[in-house]
Amino acid sequence: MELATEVAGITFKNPVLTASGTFGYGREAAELYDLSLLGGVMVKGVSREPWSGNPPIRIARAPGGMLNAIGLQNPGLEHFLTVDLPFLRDYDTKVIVNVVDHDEEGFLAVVRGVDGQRGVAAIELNISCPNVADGLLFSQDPDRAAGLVAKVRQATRLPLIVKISPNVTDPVGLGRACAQAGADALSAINTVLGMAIDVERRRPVIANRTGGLSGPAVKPVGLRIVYDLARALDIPVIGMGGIESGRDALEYLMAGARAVAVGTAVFRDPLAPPRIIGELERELEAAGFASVGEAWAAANPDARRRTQDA
Amino acid sequence: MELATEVAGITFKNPVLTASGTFGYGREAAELYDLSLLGGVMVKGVSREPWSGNPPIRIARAPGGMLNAIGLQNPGLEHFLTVDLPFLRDYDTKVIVNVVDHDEEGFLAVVRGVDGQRGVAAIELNISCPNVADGLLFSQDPDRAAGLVAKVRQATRLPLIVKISPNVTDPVGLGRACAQAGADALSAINTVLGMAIDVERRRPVIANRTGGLSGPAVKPVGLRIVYDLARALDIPVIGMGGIESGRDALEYLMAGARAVAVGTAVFRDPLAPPRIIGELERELEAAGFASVGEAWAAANPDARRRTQDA
Amino acid sequence: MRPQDVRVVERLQPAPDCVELVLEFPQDEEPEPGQFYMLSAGDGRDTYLPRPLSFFRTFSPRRMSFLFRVVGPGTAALGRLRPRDRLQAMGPLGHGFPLPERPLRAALVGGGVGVPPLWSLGRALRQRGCEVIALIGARTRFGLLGQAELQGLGIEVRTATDDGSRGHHGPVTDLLGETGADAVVACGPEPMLRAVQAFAERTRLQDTYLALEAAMACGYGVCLGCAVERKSPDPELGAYGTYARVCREGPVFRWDEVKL
Amino acid sequence: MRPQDVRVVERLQPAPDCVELVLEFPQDEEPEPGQFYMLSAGDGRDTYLPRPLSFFRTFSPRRMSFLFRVVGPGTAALGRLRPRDRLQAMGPLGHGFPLPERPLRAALVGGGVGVPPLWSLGRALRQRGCEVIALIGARTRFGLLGQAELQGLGIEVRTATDDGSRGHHGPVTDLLGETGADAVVACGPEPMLRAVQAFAERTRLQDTYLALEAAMACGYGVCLGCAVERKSPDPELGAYGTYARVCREGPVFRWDEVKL
Ligand SMILES: Cc1cc2nc3c(=O)[nH]c(=O)nc-3n(C[C@H](O)[C@H](O)[C@H](O)COP(=O)(O)OP(=O)(O)OC[C@H]3O[C@@H](n4cnc5c(N)ncnc54)[C@H](O)[C@@H]3O)c2cc1C
Ligand SMILES: Cc1cc2nc3c(=O)[nH]c(=O)nc-3n(C[C@H](O)[C@H](O)[C@H](O)COP(=O)(O)OP(=O)(O)OC[C@H]3O[C@@H](n4cnc5c(N)ncnc54)[C@H](O)[C@@H]3O)c2cc1C
Ligand SMILES: Cc1cc2nc3c(=O)[nH]c(=O)nc-3n(C[C@H](O)[C@H](O)[C@H](O)COP(=O)(O)O)c2cc1C
Ligand SMILES: Cc1cc2nc3c(=O)[nH]c(=O)nc-3n(C[C@H](O)[C@H](O)[C@H](O)COP(=O)(O)O)c2cc1C
Ligand code: FES
Ligand code: FES
Repeated sequence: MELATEVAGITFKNPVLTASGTFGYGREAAELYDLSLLGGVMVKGVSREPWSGNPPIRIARAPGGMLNAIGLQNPGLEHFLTVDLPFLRDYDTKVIVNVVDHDEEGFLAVVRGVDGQRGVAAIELNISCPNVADGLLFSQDPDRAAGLVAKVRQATRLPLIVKISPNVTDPVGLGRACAQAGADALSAINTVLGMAIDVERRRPVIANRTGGLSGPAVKPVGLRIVYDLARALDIPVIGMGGIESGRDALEYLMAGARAVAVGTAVFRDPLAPPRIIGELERELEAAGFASVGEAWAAANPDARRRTQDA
Repeated sequence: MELATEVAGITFKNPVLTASGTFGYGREAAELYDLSLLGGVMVKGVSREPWSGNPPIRIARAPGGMLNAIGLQNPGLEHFLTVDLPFLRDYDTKVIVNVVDHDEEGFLAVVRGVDGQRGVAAIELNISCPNVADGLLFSQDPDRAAGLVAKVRQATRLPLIVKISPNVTDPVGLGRACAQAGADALSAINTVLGMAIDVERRRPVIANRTGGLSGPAVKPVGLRIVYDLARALDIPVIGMGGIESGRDALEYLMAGARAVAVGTAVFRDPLAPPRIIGELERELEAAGFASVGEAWAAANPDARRRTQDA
Repeated sequence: MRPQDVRVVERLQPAPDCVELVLEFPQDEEPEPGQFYMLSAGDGRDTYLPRPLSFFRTFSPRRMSFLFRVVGPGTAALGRLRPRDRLQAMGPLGHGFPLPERPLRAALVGGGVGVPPLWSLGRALRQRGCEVIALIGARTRFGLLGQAELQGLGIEVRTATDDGSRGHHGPVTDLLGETGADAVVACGPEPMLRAVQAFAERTRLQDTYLALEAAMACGYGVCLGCAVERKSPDPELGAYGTYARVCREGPVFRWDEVKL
Repeated sequence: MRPQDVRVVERLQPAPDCVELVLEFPQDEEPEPGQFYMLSAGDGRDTYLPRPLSFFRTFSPRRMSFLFRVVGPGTAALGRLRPRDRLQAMGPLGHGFPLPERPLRAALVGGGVGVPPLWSLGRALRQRGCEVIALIGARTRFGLLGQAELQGLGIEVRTATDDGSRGHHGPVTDLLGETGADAVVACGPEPMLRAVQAFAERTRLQDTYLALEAAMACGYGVCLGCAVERKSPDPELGAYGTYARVCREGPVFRWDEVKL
């Protein structure tokens, strides 16, 4: 079974990545298994300066998933470059740096800092975090998003992935604007804005009030957006949202994702990413596919037609 | 326990309604229990002419819920007025007519037809159905929504409820535009756009490709939107999305809903609406509330402050 | 039709991927042949909706069984149930088979797990003095279900398999011609039902009935999820008449009522 | 720390709303007092995430118990488990209590279901020749947990209840002053921990440790959900140092490390 897949010029040994923010910088999972098994690692969002994140409570249960409002607590660019990246460099896997900040200047500073560093395979621009005050700023307006992407495009030669928010009227329009501004790939989806109410304390469970919904509950939303993006746009999509089995991963590939990422599932099963790689191999075979490329967009004829792969 | 609640000048004996499209016109549920138990009934969408709905498959399972793309199959205005409304009139409950059509003319024709009919308590404008080609037309642009609402406002004296889509960047902006154009209340949420992939058939499960996600999976999304609407706007909100217990109903009331509607839960438990009324009474008491009014927005201090009820 | 809390009393496994659950109902049940129940099992990841299943055998007024193939999360959850487990059942639902006024010669055609509704129908027909012959088809001989149970009612059973491992080598509908039946009743996968429909069209055998399946959310008529296209819609209803509800107007339709 | 498949061997109900589950692990486990496990039970409506629970008693290298109060869907699902049921357990996780070099006099303060980590700690302290006294508090006498189990270790137990129905009438922390302890270890609801913190501040009893709780998603450090504010953050870390992870840097903190 050929598991390798290419996204934005990067060849992943298999299409299973870990999603940003549910894997830290890999240190904890490395206590459990060899990170070199993974197709890739999307690290927790990195900002120019260290960020404290939101006050607790940051987590709430939800039907078929969870809500979080971590608020992008992270040690900042310098710590990432001196401590976290060197740790990940030792593994034979593709490291994608999730970049976040409050404004263009911040984004650009992180991108410039990461550019040219050994062991960085690509940048993922997180313009879709619902849990910081200005997190959705760039997502809500395709022009602003495109403006940021264009500037970042000039600041680096690294492959550029833009993470798409599901909390917008027109994710395809947003993706198109990013593609035209120079994005090499898209990732979708970030979390879905939600809330939980604590009846006893008479307030939202989460201190930040709203949080981002993730886990199986959002899988249909992720599949829909990946399908629509793959159908309408020429750049590849990394799919995520509720993947917890090889079957889920296959559904995303068939919807039009070139690779997938596993997020919330690692909380329930820390071994989910390597398990899913094995399951995916069996699911591909059972479904009659000889490679990840064959499964790609198999349920999305418009996408296949457009790329003339079909 | 005082269960009565007022929305847009209508007094509901209790805050539990049935949601549109999961209850038909009441005939089937009436075989199981007395519809007079219900606070209200929101009927299946009614269009000017009869509609066929979408071809099958219309339904797919989803984690913590389901997807549907019924496509608003309905017998049309005349049948509703001559067959369905007379049936519902015999019950002591408030009948809210969910109105849908392709364009302003259609909407207005249904509204005019319903206006002045005995036994109609209010109109709910369904501008948020994701399962018909132009279903989200009016939701995607607050100005268009406001234009429609203003015209409908002139065509009827019935209380006017507008149903809000979760598939937009800014549900509050949409709600505000509708309020300013004359809506008396809002209902939220309609279903969340999603998709399921059928691995064996190599295509989306649903013939219409995408469908609307409903059930517990969307409860956090519904709570978030109801909270935000109640916080920002002066008109009342009827909350829905994933309610299947008295506890869920109470969470919606505390988030800022004046009443709630039960949808998908009736597929799993046809007796859910009357059961939830009983459960809600006990939950209110356990949480220390003496009435639905006291529970209203108890977790949403901004909403209470604004209305000076607090 | 009512929702009720039922108990598993026995679990059989007639084929590797098939389960027969015997359930005990709190009250006497009198479903008609062809009716079905919505069964809920757990609120696991993909089992929020209940699943429609035809009842198979009735053992006493409060005991009946359901026979199903495990094909996905719903049937898997039901298949994991063990004696003494409880679950919700809503029913009986839908319209069953019309029973004949006078004795006749009936052929029952069952494909795969299409056999459950035929057992109770076969019994009712036998009680009315009908001659009944059952044609059972499957991919391989391991998939042939309900043979012994039908024979126990005094019904002659003929079999067909796609791979020829038992009985006729080919579709079970090939056997229809030889039965000389005055009435045909079929339940099974769509291609089989289409073949039966074509047979009725060719032979003009009006008394041909099909028990359909469809993806269902509610099972009792409120969701409009279970649409099947009508062959000759009521013009009074306009476009609304395009589709019938399998759960309410069906699941049993006369061959010329629906487009498959 | 590793995920594993464990089996329920016994289920006890020490109080109406409390359950003690004895679990059998596939391999020898050697958790330190104060460490915890993430337990998953089912994928029902609100139990997608596993729940953190301190281990309570250890019976053999592969058998230990968990004692918890049923407060929501996660603990309810765990409470429904019966002998022979299986579940996932991930652990042992976090940093436990530091054990003293030399024998000393320790007071263990447990509020409500805060008692589990104190049992194994009490045993370890006794094995090291410490004098141990346990102060157990609850709302009413029915909520007093673990008394017999602690006494079984040769530990003197004093009790306090909010309603005065047993022992001291008032918060259990009122009893701290009389113990003359060199070290205090506390686990329980936040107001109780705050009172212990205040006691340590007042008496300058540096060897005061608190076992914290927090809403957790992962339990092993990757989600950053379990934030607790640090009292004196490492200036090197900048704003990133504002919060510590209860699951990784904790759940046990010295009294002066965290803001409650
Ligand atoms: C009136 C009636 C009577 C019936 N009687 C019987 C009976 O007696 N015995 C019996 O064995 N069966 C019977 N069935 C069929 C039975 O209801 C289905 O097999 C069952 O509902 C399947 O549920 P599942 O969760 O196990 O499988 P699902 O996976 O839900 O369904 C199986 C197929 O549906 C598709 N599918 C649906 N939703 C999704 C999704 N979200 N993602 C991916 N694929 C999806 C796929 O093609 C899949 O292979 C009956 C059906 C009806 C309508
Ligand atoms: C390290 C550690 C060790 C622990 N050890 C023990 C132990 O030994 N014994 C023990 O009994 N407990 C222990 N706990 C606490 C235990 O983990 C919680 O009681 C448990 O997680 C609650 O889960 P639940 O689903 O039953 O209740 P939940 O309902 O999830 O949580 C209870 C409370 O959380 C709030 N809440 C969270 N999410 C929501 C939501 N979405 N909607 C509404 N309200 C919400 C509410 O205030 C609710 O009353 C420990 C916790 C930690 C961190
Ligand atoms: C606790 C948590 C933290 C997250 N942090 C980030 C982040 O730092 N950057 C980012 O782009 N996405 C972040 N996400 C979003 C995930 O990467 C992913 O897009 C989303 O959770 C959907 O996938 P899932 O359902 O598999 O978790 C976070 C998600 C969770 C649950
Ligand atoms: C099968 C189905 C049909 C629906 N039809 C309509 C409709 O005709 N008009 C409408 O406004 N909403 C319709 N809805 C949306 C529901 O009224 C409700 O807003 C939504 O399902 C969320 O609530 P729930 O999670 O309780 O189902 C439909 C929902 C379902 C599941
Ligand atoms: S299944 Fe709901 S109408 Fe038939
Ligand atoms: S619970 Fe995830 S980091 Fe602590």
